[in-house]
Amino acid sequence: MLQGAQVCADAFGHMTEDRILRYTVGTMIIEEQSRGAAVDERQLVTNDFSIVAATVNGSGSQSANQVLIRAIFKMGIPVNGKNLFPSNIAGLPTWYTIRVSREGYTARREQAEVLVAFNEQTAAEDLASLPPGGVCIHPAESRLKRDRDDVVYYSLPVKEIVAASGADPKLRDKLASMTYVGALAELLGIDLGEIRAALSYVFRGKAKVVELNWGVIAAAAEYARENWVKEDVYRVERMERTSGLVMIDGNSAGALGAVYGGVTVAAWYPITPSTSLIEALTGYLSRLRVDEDGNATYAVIQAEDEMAALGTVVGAGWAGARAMTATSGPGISLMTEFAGLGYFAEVPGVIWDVQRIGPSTGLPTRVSQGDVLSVYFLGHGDTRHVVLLPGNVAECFEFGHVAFDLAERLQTPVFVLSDLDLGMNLWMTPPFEYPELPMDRGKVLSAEDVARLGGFKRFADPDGDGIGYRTLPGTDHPLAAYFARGTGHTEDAVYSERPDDWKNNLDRLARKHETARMLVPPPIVDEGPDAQVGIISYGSADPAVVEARDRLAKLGLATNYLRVRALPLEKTLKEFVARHERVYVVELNQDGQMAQLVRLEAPELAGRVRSIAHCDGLPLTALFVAESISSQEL
Amino acid sequence: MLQGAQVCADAFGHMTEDRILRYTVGTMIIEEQSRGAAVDERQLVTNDFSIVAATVNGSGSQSANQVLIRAIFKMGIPVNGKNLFPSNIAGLPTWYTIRVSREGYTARREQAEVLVAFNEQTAAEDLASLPPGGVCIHPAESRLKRDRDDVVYYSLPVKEIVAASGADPKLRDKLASMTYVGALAELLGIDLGEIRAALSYVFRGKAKVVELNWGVIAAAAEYARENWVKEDVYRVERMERTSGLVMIDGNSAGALGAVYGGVTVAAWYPITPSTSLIEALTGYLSRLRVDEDGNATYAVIQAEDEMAALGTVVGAGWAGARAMTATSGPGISLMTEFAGLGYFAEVPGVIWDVQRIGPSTGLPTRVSQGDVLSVYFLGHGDTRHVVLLPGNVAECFEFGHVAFDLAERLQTPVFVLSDLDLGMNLWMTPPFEYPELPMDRGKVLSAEDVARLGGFKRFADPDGDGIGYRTLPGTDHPLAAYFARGTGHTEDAVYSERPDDWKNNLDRLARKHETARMLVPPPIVDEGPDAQVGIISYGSADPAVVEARDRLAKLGLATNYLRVRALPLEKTLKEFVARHERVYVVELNQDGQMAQLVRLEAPELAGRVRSIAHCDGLPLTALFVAESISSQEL
Amino acid sequence: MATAVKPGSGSGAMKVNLIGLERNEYRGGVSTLCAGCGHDSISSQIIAASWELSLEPHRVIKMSGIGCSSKSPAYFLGRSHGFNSLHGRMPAIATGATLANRTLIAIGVSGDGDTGSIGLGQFKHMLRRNVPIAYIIENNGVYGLTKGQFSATADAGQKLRHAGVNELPPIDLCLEALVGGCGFVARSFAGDAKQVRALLKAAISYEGTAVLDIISPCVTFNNHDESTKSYSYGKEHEEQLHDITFVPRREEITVNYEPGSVQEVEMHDGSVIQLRKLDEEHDVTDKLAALRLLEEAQEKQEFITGLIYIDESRPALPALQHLTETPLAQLPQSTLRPSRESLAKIMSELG
Amino acid sequence: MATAVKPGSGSGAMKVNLIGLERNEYRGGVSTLCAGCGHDSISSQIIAASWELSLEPHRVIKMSGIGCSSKSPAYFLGRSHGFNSLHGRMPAIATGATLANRTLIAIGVSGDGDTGSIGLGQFKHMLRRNVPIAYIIENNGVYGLTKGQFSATADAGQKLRHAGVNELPPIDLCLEALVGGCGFVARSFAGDAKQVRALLKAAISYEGTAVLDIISPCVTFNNHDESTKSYSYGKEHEEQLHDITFVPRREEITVNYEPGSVQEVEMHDGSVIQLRKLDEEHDVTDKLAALRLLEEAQEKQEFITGLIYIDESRPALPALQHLTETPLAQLPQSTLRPSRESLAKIMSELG
Ligand SMILES: Cc1ncc(C[n+]2csc(CCOP(=O)(O)OP(=O)(O)O)c2C)c(N)n1
Ligand SMILES: Cc1ncc(C[n+]2csc(CCOP(=O)(O)OP(=O)(O)O)c2C)c(N)n1
Ligand code: SF4
Ligand code: SF4
Ligand SMILES: [Mg+2]
Ligand SMILES: [Mg+2]
Repeated sequence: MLQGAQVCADAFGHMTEDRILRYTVGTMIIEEQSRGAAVDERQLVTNDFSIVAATVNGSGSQSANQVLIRAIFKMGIPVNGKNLFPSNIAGLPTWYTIRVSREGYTARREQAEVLVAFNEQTAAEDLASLPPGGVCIHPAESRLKRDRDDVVYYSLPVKEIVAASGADPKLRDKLASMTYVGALAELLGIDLGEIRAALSYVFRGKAKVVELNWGVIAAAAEYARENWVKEDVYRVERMERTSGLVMIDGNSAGALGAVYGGVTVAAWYPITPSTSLIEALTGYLSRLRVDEDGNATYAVIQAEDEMAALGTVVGAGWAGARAMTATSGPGISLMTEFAGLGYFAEVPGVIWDVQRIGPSTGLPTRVSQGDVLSVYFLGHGDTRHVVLLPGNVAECFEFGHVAFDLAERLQTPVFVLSDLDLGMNLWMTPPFEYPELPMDRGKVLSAEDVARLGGFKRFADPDGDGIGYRTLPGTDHPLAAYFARGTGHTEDAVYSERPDDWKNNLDRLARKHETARMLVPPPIVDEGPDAQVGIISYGSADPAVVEARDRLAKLGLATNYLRVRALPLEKTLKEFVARHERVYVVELNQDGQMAQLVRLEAPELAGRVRSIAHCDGLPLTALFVAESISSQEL
Repeated sequence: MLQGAQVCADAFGHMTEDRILRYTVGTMIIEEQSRGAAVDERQLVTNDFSIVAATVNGSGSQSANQVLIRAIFKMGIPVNGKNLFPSNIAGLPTWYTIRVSREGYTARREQAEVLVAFNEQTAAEDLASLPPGGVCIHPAESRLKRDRDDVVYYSLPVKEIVAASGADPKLRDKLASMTYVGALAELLGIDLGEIRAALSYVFRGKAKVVELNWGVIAAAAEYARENWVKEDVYRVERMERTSGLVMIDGNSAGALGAVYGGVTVAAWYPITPSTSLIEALTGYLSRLRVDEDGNATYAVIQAEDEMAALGTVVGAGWAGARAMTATSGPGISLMTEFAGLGYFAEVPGVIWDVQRIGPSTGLPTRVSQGDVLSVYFLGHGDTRHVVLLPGNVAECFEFGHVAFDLAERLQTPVFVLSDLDLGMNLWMTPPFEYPELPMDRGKVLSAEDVARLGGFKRFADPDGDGIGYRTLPGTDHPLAAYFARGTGHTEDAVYSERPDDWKNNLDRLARKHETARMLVPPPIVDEGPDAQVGIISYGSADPAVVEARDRLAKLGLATNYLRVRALPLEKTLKEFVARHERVYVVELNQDGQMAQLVRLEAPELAGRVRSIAHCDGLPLTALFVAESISSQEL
Repeated sequence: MATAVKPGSGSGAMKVNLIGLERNEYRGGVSTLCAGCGHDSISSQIIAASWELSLEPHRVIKMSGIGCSSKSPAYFLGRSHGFNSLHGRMPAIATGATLANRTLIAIGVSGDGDTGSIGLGQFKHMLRRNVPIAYIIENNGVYGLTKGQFSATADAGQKLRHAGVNELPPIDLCLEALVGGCGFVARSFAGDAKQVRALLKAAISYEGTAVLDIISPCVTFNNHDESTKSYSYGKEHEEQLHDITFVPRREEITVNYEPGSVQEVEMHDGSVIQLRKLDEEHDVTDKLAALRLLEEAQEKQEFITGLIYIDESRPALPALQHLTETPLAQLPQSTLRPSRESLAKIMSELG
Repeated sequence: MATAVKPGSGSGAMKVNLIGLERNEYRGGVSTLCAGCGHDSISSQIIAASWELSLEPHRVIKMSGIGCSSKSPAYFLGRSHGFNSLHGRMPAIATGATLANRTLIAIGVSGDGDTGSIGLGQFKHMLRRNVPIAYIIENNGVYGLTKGQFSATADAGQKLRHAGVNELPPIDLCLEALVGGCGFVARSFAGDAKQVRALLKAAISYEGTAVLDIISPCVTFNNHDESTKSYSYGKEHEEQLHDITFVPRREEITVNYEPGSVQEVEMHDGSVIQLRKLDEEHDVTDKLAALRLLEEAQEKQEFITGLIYIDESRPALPALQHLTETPLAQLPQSTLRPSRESLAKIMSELG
């Protein structure tokens, strides 16, 4: 079953082709044009275009964008927002893109048709990147040169409108963004009622703020209504394709998952783009997990660094808590030693890696799936971890709680690899499903168990699954205690340098890895009868693949698709590779990291595996994926 | 050309078969027997057996073992010592094995024939592991049960002999070990003159100590001469096969290499088994690199941890020093973040990883080649490092200086992966060759260069090899400075979030990785005309492979051999794989890490690659390698 | 001492403590440290103190980093859970464990390298959080396990066989603790069993982080007479601030000193620390005085032992976090997983 | 001030310093920090101080960790080499760089999170080694770049919008420096340009590690009036210990205070720090007094600024390491690679 964002595309049926892919053979450049622009200037484009709001960060445009996206969403039109923001606090360019897609596609597109050119600094470049027939809304006071004549311009007297609102001059900068909300609503046909509702939603409980902003929005709408003549082709129209859905970002979803997974200890160190996961977690916990006496049934600790964060998780996991942390690349690097300890001392814990682009500090606000290899092998010596790969916000929630079950069942750190796109952007999703299974607390012996068994061997393998039984500190039986350590040990957890003890232990850990293979969420496969070509992908690359498959189908290339949802890889994947002549592994990094793991998993078939990897800080587009495959297949 | 230890085997010509490999089909167990013991109790075994001295650590047996090994070496007989010691300071079992091999083999053997049972604690088990016909020398005061009747026992009145020396009671424990030196010399025919010379060598400049010890050795030898009847078959006999060779451990060799490579800054944190590398370095530097005024032309800094150690190296490398550190697994894990910074900010530096067994703290005094994957991919994001893999002590020296040339040429951290066996044990080697090439300081612009060029772009690629030009802090020109950073940047080293800047930079780094492929030491290939089967190995696994190939040849299986000496892998390797139906990658770790990299390097041929990986803390044996291959081939 | 006599059957009476355990039952595995190592004496005192305090072994967790010192938790309290973690990282483990189960009694053993070098950052931040733990530093001025390098507490100018001369000033971990906001700072000497034991009992009974820096000679690498971390130096130079007695809550104070000659500190659980003054006047509740004491001792190279500072006003971490009384690790699913309705509500808010 | 007038050609005379550079030539890139951020004021003062000291830009290295503060080296001294390194790890970079080239003048900029949280261990060990650097902490009590979490210097009980209430006591980085053996400890306020500049000049001229903790308001996340790290609080509460003037070596002392009213500290290079006493008596060479001062200020929540402690007796790291005068990075191969004969000798010893 396909989930989350994908569900939308499915529910909306097949896309109708309204784009022309034109290949310039030789250079392999694909140009994409609106049929509207290319074929007939007057033909309307409904519910299938993108808006980009180019603003300055720290200027309050976030609320404006939230209002817009929510209003469109509430009109029943599938929508996705992507925020391209700088790694600084205020004053630098930010682009917020809203994709409106009646087909339910949520991937990034190369171009947006409607530009809100509210950032003087980047306006010229932003204008240049509009497609022919595109729209440029700019403040009247802008010095932007209208040097393209294939674009429709609308000028908005932002300062005037804001001044007319009578707002405190200090607030005027923040209000300026609301003018484009009103203007766009008018221009594109976004229901002002929904705008108003969305405004109340965004500024929940702040009636005064709502009123003030509403005044500006309404005035801007009125200005547009009275002064602009619609010369462009873009519009929205109410649909019924979002009903029952909700919108949420992956970090909040993951946090909610952790809450319903019964997290008790979270230790973390701030780092973009994972910070909002813990901030959401703290918010939900304080709302949902305070007992009758006002005491917390959880602890969230801001550690002094990521080493301490994971160390706290390991300590808490050892002592029986469901413990987690969230971080991003640099933090993962710092966690390396503790990850190895958790693995070898067999302590449960959950580590979210909301990936940003690296190597090194890289770009804190740009996306990548670049930590796959480093996380899978995190730690010196022979270490391999269990890694979950949510592909949408519903899975962020689901894996948010499942990760704890796996960690406690397998007695090992479980990593969840999300990324900035999935984690920090707003996605449509069916409401999350309440976990139906009880929590799996794994093989924990109580004092009574120990008494009954007359003792236990912590690192033995009585069940043949590589997993021993553990006790928790505090278990009241003279034989309950064992000594946890990162050094070589016997089944009894006693230090040992004997070759056989070492080998037995590592062989058991290898068996445990095999057990993990069976327990982790299996891939999701979508196969048709005719396809010769397979696509493998994962995580936030999914929307681009889903859309690209439709495009390729239109071009006559049927494809099958396997979405990996966890490491270690397993036999479904191997069989999928075996069934296809050529398999494309699509991912958002430089080195084709998942392609490497697929090759390692199926060495006899490694020759069939082709890597489509791209990474420049932006989410993948369907166009790129489709072109990369079709150029090899068609 | 094969180097180092291998040279010995070559120089000594082909081995004459005097072992019987007997396969118990079904269980695949190989038994190995001395022909002497199996065929004729009286037939002497000359220069082809092993001695194991089982003692208690901290008891001073190290000097005794040094004396023995050196005396045999000076008799012209190839020899290798391996110390199996516990991770504690005193009081636990230690086994020192001396392999005497007229063929020049230096790999570990499963069994030693001559046991010095000087550790009461382990004596019974040690005795049990002797082959039939083996020898057991034990103190007269030992309570060891002589419960095997296929072993020759000799009893030595250790306490008496030591007491008779008249030594200070405090020193008696230390002297006890010398009794087995004397006794063994007498029993096996080790020249007492060479023993005495070796003693003076080991206790250089301490005439009194030499005398005291010599008294004990001589007394023990006399005791043996007068009281023992030789009933065993093992003996040594002078040869001419070590002349011109020297003995050294890999850590000292690496340190010497660094000294002759012009190291100026070394920062480190103590960790077994890398500590002795830095201690040797400090020793050599203080001897060779102090200027006329008594000032140091180097700095060695004991850092507070491994992060600081590598950070200091990165800082020093940035400022133009040849900087290095040495560590082992846990330290490597802690260096992850700085490794990524060095890679991405393109700062030269050399990192020795003297590998011990992991995951986690693992066993500090046991060997492994388990850090191959983690070091190659060290760092989050898309990071791949240059890694050198010395296979013998001569290469430890050579790579010790070459690593700096590569690091400065490639402007990147270069890792050297040695291990405990190579690093801490004594190996025969031809004397090291003085570096003939001048140091390669890489692309560094002087103030004059900058003036002539009218500026420069730090991260441009004018030469197409992916390597830009750098300046050093302190360069006296207004345009000389640039701003180093771990964040995304333009060619001018200015912070940039632009997708094209990111992509260009990463693509250039990929080109640089290709350049590295051409520059690193190529594999060493030994190929014959008939072999269908290839073997790939590296590092300290080499001696076992060399010996195993001879064994396999005797059994009728010709093999070709490629010894990898660096990552990234390159085309020689790919071609080697292509030329063979089956390729066995032999290594000392759990997960077959090099086999994985070989598969990734040649995905079309990945099906041919078979992994022979074993890891229990002990060095590989030829028997294991030969058996693993022959069981699949014969 | 809180002991009772267990009716022996034949071979004589065995002493048991208030919870009926013999001293033996607080033993651990056989030590693999060098004969005479200071760390082993401290282990003995931990055994003694735990027995005398009648600690329930299953409630104790013993934690450590890496080093000879950090091995020692394997050698005491064999019936307690233990974690020999990573070099310098025990504070994080302790933080997590005591949050997961606030009823546990945490005993940490670290070395001077473990705490003062690689672990200094975690040490300071543990103090800041007031993690509930008796944090024992077995301070020998060297790295024992890696064979004799200088640690951060080695004296400036000191010589060691392999390591040469130490050019750097020592870090005073008590001073660091004090400045770091620690409410229990003490120093002792492994050769002074009685004082070590009394301080251990007080430290274990303290609610937040109690730092106990014990000079613990390394007989193999740093026990020559000139070393301030040697037995001989310690024996000759130790200056006790006071004669210390720890009286557990459940006991009556039996030794009564003449008025004015003793400072009594009552702890949160009703236990009392009695400090009988020796030469110097030192008020253990005066932070500035403690600072001065340590700073001056450092300058004059004096070896002062005893309780240096105590303050019980700061709540320990579980209280700071407003944790519920039941250990988090023991909360049932019904508490941990909010209701189905709550999720529905959140979902509807998002729709 | 060490300035001269450059013969202008037309548009008027431009001031140049002793090495003939205009102030402009000490500028860096355009700041991307928030308008009004305290860090930008400090950058301006670094520019001014460097110009006034006539620093040769090519000899300066500017280093930082990660944070808003750590970005700022890009905004001053554009003609100097810089390294924006890793979060909390600038000390290691500085250690390596100053060993590689002992003639470089190192200026480090860090944040309170960078130094006090993740970097505390490296910070303390840098002090211990006395790495030659002017180490500036731009202290705003929050994590600016990650948007407003508490740092380790945030006041206990402080409230922030997202982060809630801080329950932990602040780390006083001056106190940490002092206890850590630092020989130059000063505190200032970004709003007090004159004092910042004078202290910067002294810090840059100091031979070892000079710690300058500057309260530098974060206008976006921590500038409300109740915050002790805000402009308003700083302006109202700043208590200067003295009026400080830095007189570079090459200049004559011009301002002469009446005897007794001023403490003069001569630095190793002949520069002089003049401290004109204000209300309180504070002897900047008295470590115990400095300790007391800081400890009391912390207790009373006083905001004391100025030079707190200075001691020039400890040699800086390159001297401790007995380094040769020529920068290691500039030694020729003939020095770096010992002779062929020396290797032959070693080899023969091993044979
Ligand atoms: C990350 C890491 N670095 C280095 C080591 C090696 N190591 C083990 S113990 C030790 C020093 C221990 O010194 P100390 O804490 O003083 O303990 P002691 O042995 O003196 O009791 C070191 C450096 C390690 N285990 N892990
Ligand atoms: C290893 C690592 N962890 C976390 C981060 C994220 N991070 C960037 S800046 C920062 C805090 C900066 O705070 P501070 O040093 O006080 O500087 P300010 O921004 O307040 O000037 C953090 C946590 C990082 N870059 N690297
Ligand atoms: S080396 Fe030193 S610290 Fe380690 S066990 Fe021996 S005496 Fe103790
Ligand atoms: S967020 Fe704060 S610290 Fe960062 S630039 Fe803005 S004002 Fe300065
Ligand atoms: Mg120590
Ligand atoms: Mg800050």
